[in-house]
Amino acid sequence: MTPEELAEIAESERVAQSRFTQRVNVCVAAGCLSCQSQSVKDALDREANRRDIKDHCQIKGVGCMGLCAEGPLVSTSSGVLYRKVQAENGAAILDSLGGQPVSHLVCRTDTPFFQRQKKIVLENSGVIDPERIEDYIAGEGYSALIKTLTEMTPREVIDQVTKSGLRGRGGAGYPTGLKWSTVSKSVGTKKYVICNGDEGDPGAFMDRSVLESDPHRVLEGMLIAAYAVGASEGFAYVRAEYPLAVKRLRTAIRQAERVGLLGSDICGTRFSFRVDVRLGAGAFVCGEETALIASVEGKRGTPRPRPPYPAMEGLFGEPTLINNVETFASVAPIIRKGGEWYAQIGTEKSKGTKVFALAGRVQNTGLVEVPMGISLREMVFEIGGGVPEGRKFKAVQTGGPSGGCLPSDCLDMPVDYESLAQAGSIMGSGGMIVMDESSCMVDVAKYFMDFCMTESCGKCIPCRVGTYQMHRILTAIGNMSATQQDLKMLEELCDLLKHTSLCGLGQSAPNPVVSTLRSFAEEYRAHVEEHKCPAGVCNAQPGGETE
Amino acid sequence: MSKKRIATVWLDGCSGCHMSFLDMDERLLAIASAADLVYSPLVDAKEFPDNVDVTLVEGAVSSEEDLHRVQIVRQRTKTLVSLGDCAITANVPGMRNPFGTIPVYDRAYRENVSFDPGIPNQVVPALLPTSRPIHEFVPVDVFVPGCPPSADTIFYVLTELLEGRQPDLSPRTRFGA
Amino acid sequence: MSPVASVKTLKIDGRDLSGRQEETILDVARQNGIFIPRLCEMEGLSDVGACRMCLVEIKGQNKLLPACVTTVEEGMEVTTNSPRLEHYRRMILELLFTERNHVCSVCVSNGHCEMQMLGQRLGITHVHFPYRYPQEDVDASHDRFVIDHNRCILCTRCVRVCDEIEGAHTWDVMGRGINAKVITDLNEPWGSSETCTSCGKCVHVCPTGVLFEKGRSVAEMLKRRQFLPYLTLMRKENE
Amino acid sequence: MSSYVAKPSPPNQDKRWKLVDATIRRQGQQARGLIETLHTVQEAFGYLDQQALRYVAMSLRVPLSRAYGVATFYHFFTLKPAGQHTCVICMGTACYIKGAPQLLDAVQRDLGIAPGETTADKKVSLLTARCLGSCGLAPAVVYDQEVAGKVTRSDIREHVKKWAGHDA
Repeated sequence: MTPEELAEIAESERVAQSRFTQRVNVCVAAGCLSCQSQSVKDALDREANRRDIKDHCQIKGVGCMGLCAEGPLVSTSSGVLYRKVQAENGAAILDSLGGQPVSHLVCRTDTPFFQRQKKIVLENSGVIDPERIEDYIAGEGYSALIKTLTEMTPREVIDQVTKSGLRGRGGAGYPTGLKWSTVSKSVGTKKYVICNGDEGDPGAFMDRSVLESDPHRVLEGMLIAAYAVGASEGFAYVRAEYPLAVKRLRTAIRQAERVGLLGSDICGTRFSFRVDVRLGAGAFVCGEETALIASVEGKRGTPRPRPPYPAMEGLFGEPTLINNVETFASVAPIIRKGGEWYAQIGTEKSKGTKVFALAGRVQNTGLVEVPMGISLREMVFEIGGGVPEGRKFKAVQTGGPSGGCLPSDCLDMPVDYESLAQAGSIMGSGGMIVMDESSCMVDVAKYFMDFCMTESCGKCIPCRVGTYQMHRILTAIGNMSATQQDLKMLEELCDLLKHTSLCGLGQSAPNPVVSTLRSFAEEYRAHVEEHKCPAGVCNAQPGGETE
Repeated sequence: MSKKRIATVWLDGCSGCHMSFLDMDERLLAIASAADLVYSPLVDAKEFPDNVDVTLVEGAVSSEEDLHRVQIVRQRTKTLVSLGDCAITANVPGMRNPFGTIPVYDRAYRENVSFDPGIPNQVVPALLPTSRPIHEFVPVDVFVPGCPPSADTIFYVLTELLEGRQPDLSPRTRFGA
Repeated sequence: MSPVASVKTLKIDGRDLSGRQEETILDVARQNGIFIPRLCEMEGLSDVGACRMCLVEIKGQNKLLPACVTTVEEGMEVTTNSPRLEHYRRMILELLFTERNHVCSVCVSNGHCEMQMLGQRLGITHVHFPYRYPQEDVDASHDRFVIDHNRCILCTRCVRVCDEIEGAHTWDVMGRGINAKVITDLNEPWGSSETCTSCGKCVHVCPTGVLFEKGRSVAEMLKRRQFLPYLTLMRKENE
Repeated sequence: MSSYVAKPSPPNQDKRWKLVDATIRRQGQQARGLIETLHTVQEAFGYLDQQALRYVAMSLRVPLSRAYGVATFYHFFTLKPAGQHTCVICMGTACYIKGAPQLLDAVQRDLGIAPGETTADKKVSLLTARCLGSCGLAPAVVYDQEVAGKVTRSDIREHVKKWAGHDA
């Protein structure tokens, strides 16, 4: 593959696409697929064949359009978005092309949910066919890779990433440029790049969506990183629970290999890079770098003490760069448009955009990408459309089991790494779960502690036994059988785990408890002293109807 | 100064701690000159009296009766001492805990009984689901581990407490000592 | 590299000491008679940093670091004991006591147990967290040895000695979290293990009474460990 | 040295071992391929039994105890055969606060089994998942391989009842 060949592919794809005067895009990412969007697409295909309009009307499967709550989603070349489309609506939608939209299916896009977003990582999601490399290439795909390989030195690539201010999107927010620079300076017989797609936070589905909607973008990011740090082999570690993401990523790898964007002597340079997919197997702790490495090596995913850091001694003892899916997905646009462009977006210390998975008790559940620094209030009430059924907002949970619950007085806080940490939570990978008054915060804390207890690898004592003891106490509080001493013990354990656990999972396991103890102390008190659950969740008789 | 009032109580244990208590031998006389033993399996008092200064409790809390007794002891005692591993860790009585009460009853009253096997429903106090340390039910002031704690240790603890000092146990005894 | 450059000087508990750059804080402390508690670490085996007993404070660092895996650095100021460290160590050990069924009074290692001794040293006279009392197995299927999981603290010394010194890798850990457990082969009875050489190294590195020789009664199991530094030394000589 | 142990032959004539062998080859018969190979075994046979673990361990030159340790560390692997049908209830945060516990409770009562168990007639296995990533459609359930969103108690009971058939 030479730059010229790539341009040729792009050009011929553009020509091919320009023949279509009409287009219907059907979301075939996991969210809409679970609402039978495949049958919608099949119906549209059949109908288009029957009408024999396929020469000028394209029915295209695309990635996530964001508003998962309203799926299956369909968009058309006339700029209309349809929601909750059923197979039987196919004909009506085809009829409407170029004419009046099918009014009862129209989904308004002039709402904050669509207008407030700024799409960089998700720029192709819902637009291109994730299973065709040509579609990706036609939209400037792999042009950033060509630019790095032909015009830039590794040092210049790292400089751009550093200038962009991009920070790790997996949770901790470590500066990406610094990480790349460290790996590039490390000495080894071989270097590796690992893409962490072990999205284990319950309530987060950004990585899944990116892999399902635009897998080549992740590969391109990995390739650019590999060139910058001098790596020749990469692994994409993806949860086995995401079969569609795995399938599309594997397809993308095969396609990239076929056109020579992966393999030896890429673009006629001496740069070679191979990527293999590794399946996660259901262990949250594998999101931790050293555990992830152990897992890629085929071992039990238990973390080891750092240093040595993976950047120095990682996979098979060699220098290894590990970034998360969204981080890699942010790289190509940064190279195309420059680090300074990216750095203009966001806040002083948190640059660029962040993808969030909005879920829970909020009207518009789905995937959104917003500039850093947007307020929580805008996220929940404008983009999210507020709490449904006229209920009262109670808290928003960010950062999954390592994060915290932010109460209403945090709503005007900007969403960036520092502010969230200061408020007792973390950015995390981007799960944002809204809770209303029907949630009991003790129960929520217990839920997360159950998670941490089950996901503890068992290597270090504070996490292995401490999470068990904390879960026991939270269960006792929920059963109204806890005492003040139990509460004291709970706080003691929070402190112990934070300071003595071996890895991040154990160190941050107390966060949901600490943050709810801080903001919702009254609820704990009611359980312990009055034996009452204000939300009516704990000790409630099971059997209440869902929804 | 009036004599201090001390007591000893025997819950679920083997009485080894009480044997160790008796092993103080002639030093018992020294204790007796400083305090009255107002209640103990070793003396003839039916009811646990009020205003006890120091009570040594041997054994784990294993039955409803144990629980009731330790609560009364707590109410009527200034300084409650958990004496020995059973009182502190449930020790040997606690070894039934992983199995639940039914196999315990079966072993004691069915499997090993040739005459009229059957689980008694009166006289024998009902077992709690698990046998547990005293401090999980009532606050404990001093912990004297050991199985049993040596006579020297018990003597030391009592002398210190009778003279109003807090004994420092860890250099002198340990779990299983 | 010149030999001089590889020597680091540091302070441990206010004492000026030196160590080679590949040595850990624990190594240097041990050479100088400074006690740092540990349960998983053992000289001659690889280090895992799992028990967290050897956490120490380092001046200028917010984080507590495990002495067994932290290598010495020039100018480092280490504190091996403080009220804070003692508090954490006590809590960790208490948690360990609650995890399984540690009944010292009936244990073969009573009086020779590292965990029991450490408890005493840290002044633990009772455990303020509730005990779990789980149901754990005893496997006496081996001709010469017994494993009693009730006393296991998952230090993984047996796993490491079997893999690193004996080379059999009969032992490993199964499951995770509170349900983790050491196993032989495919979680089969030890006595039927195809890979076990019955060398007994695991028995002797075990810090508590989990692994012991058949026929030993309460307090009778003394562990012999002189073989470990000897084997390590002989291997190095022959390299 | 490493050639002392020849690669064993598959435990039996079952054709599915060919898939397993393909993965073993692709992983260069190296220990690092353990998890990938176990994935293939589970995909082919539905679960990992002793025989399979032994075969994989021997083929990749992995100690038996390590293979078992890995197989039991990752919750995606199962050492017991699943029922004819599987019902996976997502217990991710979004699903949890939108009523997944009530769904689980209903199915548990209807089937009389706990999560991770299979009905006595081997018809239905009940499982829970940490998060399916279908949070936008909470609460989510996977019936066999199909994901369903916004599931209600009556939905799930009906679906599972169909599987359990007349003897439920």
